[in-house]
Amino acid sequence: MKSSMKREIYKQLRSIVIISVGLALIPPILQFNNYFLLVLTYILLYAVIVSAWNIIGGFGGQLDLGAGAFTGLGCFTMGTLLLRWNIPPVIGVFAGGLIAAAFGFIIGYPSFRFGLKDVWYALATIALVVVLKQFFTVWEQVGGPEERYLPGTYGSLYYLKLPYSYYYYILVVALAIVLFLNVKVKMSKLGYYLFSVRENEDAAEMLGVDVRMTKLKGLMIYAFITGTIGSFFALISGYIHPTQFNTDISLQIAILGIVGGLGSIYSPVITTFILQSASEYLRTVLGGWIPGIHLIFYGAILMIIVLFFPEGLSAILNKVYAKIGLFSLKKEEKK
Amino acid sequence: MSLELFIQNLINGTLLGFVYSLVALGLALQFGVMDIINFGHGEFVMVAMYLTFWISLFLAIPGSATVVLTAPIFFVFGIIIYKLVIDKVIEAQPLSQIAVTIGLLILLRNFALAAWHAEPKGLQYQVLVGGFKVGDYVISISRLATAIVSLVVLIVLHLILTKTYFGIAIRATSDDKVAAALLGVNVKKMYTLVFGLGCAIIAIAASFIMTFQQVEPMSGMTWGLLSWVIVAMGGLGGLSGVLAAGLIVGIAQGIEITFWDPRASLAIVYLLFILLLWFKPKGLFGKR
Amino acid sequence: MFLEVSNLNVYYGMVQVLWDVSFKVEEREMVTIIGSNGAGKTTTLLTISGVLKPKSGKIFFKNEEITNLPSHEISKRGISLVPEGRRLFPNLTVTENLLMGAYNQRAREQRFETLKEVFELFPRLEERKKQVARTLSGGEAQMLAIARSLMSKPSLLMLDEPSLGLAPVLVEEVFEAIKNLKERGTTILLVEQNVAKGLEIADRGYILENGKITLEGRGKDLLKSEKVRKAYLAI
Amino acid sequence: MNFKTGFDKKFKILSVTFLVSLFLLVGCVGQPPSPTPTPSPTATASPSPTVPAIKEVKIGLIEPLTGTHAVFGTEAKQAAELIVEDINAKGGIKSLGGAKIKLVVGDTKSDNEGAKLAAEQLISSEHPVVILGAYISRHTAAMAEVTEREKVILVGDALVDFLTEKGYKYFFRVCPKSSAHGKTAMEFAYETAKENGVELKNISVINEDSVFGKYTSEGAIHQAYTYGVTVLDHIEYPYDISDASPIVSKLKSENPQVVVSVPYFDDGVLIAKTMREMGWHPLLVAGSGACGYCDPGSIEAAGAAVEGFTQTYSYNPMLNTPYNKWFVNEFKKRYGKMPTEAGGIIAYSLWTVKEALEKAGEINPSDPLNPDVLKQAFLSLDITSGPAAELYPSQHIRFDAHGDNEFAEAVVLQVQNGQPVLVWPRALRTTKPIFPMPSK
Repeated sequence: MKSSMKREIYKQLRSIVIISVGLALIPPILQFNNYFLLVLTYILLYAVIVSAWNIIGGFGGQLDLGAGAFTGLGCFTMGTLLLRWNIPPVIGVFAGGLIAAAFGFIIGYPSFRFGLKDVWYALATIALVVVLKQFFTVWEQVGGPEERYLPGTYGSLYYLKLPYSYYYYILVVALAIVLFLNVKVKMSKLGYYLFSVRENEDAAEMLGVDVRMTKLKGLMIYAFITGTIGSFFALISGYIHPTQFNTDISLQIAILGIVGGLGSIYSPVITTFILQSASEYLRTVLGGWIPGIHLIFYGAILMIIVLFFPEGLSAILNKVYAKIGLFSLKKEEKK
Repeated sequence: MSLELFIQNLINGTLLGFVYSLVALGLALQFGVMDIINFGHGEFVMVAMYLTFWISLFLAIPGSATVVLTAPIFFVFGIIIYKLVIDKVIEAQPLSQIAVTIGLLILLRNFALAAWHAEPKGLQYQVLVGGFKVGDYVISISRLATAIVSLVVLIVLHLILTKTYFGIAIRATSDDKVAAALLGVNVKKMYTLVFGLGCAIIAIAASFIMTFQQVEPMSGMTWGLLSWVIVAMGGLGGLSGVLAAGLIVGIAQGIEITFWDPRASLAIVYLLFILLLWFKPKGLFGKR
Repeated sequence: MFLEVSNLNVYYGMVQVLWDVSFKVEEREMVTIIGSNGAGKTTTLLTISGVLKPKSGKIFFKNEEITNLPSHEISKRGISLVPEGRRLFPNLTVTENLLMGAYNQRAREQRFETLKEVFELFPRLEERKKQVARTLSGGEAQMLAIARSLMSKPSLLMLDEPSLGLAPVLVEEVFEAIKNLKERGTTILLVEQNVAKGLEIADRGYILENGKITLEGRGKDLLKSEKVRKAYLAI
Repeated sequence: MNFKTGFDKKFKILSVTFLVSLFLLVGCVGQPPSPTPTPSPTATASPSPTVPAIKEVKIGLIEPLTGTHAVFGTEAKQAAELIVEDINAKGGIKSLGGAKIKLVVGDTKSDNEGAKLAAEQLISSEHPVVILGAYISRHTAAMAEVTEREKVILVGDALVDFLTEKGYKYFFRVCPKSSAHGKTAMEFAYETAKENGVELKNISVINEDSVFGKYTSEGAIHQAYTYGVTVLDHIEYPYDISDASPIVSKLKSENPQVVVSVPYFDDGVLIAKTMREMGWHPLLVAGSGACGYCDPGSIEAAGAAVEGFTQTYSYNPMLNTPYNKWFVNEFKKRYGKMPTEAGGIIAYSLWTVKEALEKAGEINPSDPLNPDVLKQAFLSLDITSGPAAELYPSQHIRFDAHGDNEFAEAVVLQVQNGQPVLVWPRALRTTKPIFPMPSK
């Protein structure tokens, strides 16, 4: 039993290494073109957050729309530490993660204590994003309407003001870590508990699962990662601003997670790559023609995927694979 | 802070509350009966506002009078949306419903942008101009009209739901759709009609919003989440809950702006909403 | 033929629940299907009333095939099911629940007369007609469920375990009511775990075991049969 | 065995995904960027020893075409297309042998990420020598980081003051700063009151809660202090506010003589209509910052409710010069409305860019599109005639060391009889401002 688990982890680890190496090879292939790097960096940023969302949303089935709140908190914690006390972002990003996790606890504890779920949990979390945004707009000592530009000269490691490729490779490592965390969680007791909560909360409760604690743990892991990685939004933009409490990010993350297929480890990430690059592609091709037309297509694509492939994009990918790789699969079976 | 201002803003908040409840009413009906989580509600309001604008412009009739046309048109619009989209996710899990309606939200918002451009569009007052004075206080006529319409719609809807066979069937379907189907209720047809009816109410609300607001492709953002908050606060099933919740939200905003910063007026409402969800998870007047 | 079910195979996902189930009900007859928990009794009734769709097999009602019709169409043709657990509309009043029973076009025109009849049959319900259904007691709720089905003027009334979870006194009362209905000429298909009671009042009976019909016969004969006595009556 | 199947499967899915993503990404630019410069006639920013014949100069326009701020970006794009067409019709850039301008457009999606993405995309695929945009200050700042690195001239149309104080090397701004708007609004209100024999003692300031609103209202408040006018209240509100009646009630209870208001856009109409509903308005609502009260759309929507309201503009559509008249007419003809702030700024900024390109051709004919040459050209500009000057309120454009226009000026329009008319500065006006506003 133990050894099979080890083998499974080893197997997954190899997949993750392959993914990371594959991702690491992309920039040289694209000759470090700044535009591609920036697009890829943003995609990776989303991929990491979606992958973190997967723990609470995919495994635990909680409709969390709070990603915008956690990214915002990450940005503001990191930025404020840097601006006020000149604490380098290397520390700041993790502080951001901690603050986000603490905030997740403050919100999650009563929410789960009072049995908030389904659409109500979703609404509460997205309302929080708006609350924080307005709160930081009013709180002029830290936020306010004025964007606060992060100090440091270009290329400074201390201020983490670096070419995109650095961010990109940091995020590749982050993605590998978060994917591995997904694997670990999925195979741990927490993972089983989360799955049982998703399937049937009452039944899980009866089987002795501490539903509240399980959800809370899932939420805090997710909040920590989102807060930490969310700081990169500020680092790349070069400023902190209340608009970084962005409900669009919340919706985007949830949609990518849902469309990717709940509970699977890799498909949300793959979906993020496909959909985000498709969206960027549509923007460049159609954006200058009629404003908004590319987003009409994007919205339609989302709807079509959900309507016709309810199990998510992973189902399509598997089908595509099955068609292409049918032969080789069969051969292996014969052996 | 003077007492007069406080009372005046109480009045303003109350009148605004009626508008809010009217906007949320369609959503409350749809969600209450069908359990469909429609995140595109605000965008429906936005499209209905555009419809009001264009009809009012082309026929040269006051915005509020376009109801006669917009409500039926939106009823049909609702049915089409139901058949094309909602019907396919009505049995699906909430996550899928949210994903598909967010897709719809993106689509509608940008369709409005592509088709009608980004400039805000508004209607001049033709009727219902100005306000009248009661002592030191001013009551806006157009808001008062909205409040009255809101009440009338609420009462009519209540009567439909309790006094007509169709209404009883709606409530029965909302209670137990399998049992209703076994008794001969065509549940899909019922859903179609309810969705259409909800959209018709949205159209009524939109035509009155147009008396004081302008419409632009992003207008839905203001109304979508707010409507959901009101529905959640009001609790399900009860329509009076929607009215009460709308009033609470409107008055809370009015008071907040009187005493503090308008920039945080929504934050206060949403905080109130979160606290309420914690301590009264079934909403203020929840039956279930 | 009034109701004829032939070779019904029903699945829940990948699991087969009914295996080649066939039986029939004649007009003005009362038929009971008995079987233990999980034998597939409820599934049978739900399939007839169109809530579940069979993988194969056919259902005929009054010589018309109704196999894949939606529930409301089947209800329109006069088949009424009192579902397991009653499934009343908890937020509707007793009267509204009853009126919902007469929803189909056929019954709707006469709904007020039927309502009067039903109140005569169940005077307890008339006393509580303004009450919301979720406040009723178990027995009253079962009465209401049956009464609601009667409102649809059914040609065929299907009852799914009407005695489940009721106190013995109430069970008597419910069966009394069923008998009463039968005497008035209603065709009844009853599904029961209470084997003795069920077979006693039935004209004919079927025994359903693990999704298969294993025995059929006249109610009284079945009651006497060795198998039934051993397996269900524990004698 | 099992292990291998799972592994293979995942690997295949992944490789398919990567291929798809790569394909899409590569498609974004059309072709992967190659290190060897293609011998195309289009201009590139890289200096080359031989003088290539420049046939086309690419100018980028990055504006919010979708999302919250789309209304401004859309008009900017319309104006830019019109002006570029006209420049090309008039023979292009003469000092560069009549090279034509090619406009390439990017969309910021009105969000923080989009602006930077659009800048990177436009620069890596189109190599424009000058970029105009992005209306919102933080988006402009995000873009400036890219343009500074790539040495592309950025001509901003965001008004917030500090953009030119950040030490950008290749940043220019033709339009006035936001504080100038606030200052102008206050000056106008004070002077007009004085003209009409009213001594202005107190005002209230309301603004939407963006950084633009903040700087503009601070400009007004600062000017009020220098006049010794009391500021009774300063209210900030979110631009997408659903109802203005509590705010108007608050103003009413304070009863200031003048309200200086910085609306975002549609909130202007909301406030005007609400004032009418509440049956109260001050002697003057001095709108500041470009849009909200005097735009054709607002007048259309608010009707009598905005009668007498004023508004500062970075662009003067009433300016009585031949080119401006042509521009306004042509714009009306093509797009069915009067050009406002967003379009006007882009119009004169584009003409300024054109003048700078002409200058660059004169300064260094062998390498006119070198960013440093262009920068020098911008700094040496002193435009007092020609289309650029004819479009600009002060009719004079000269850049200071920060990249701001030394002769930046905002004008004030007032709605009179349902038409916007110019009422400030005094030297330009043809109509007297109506003070106090007519009661409704």
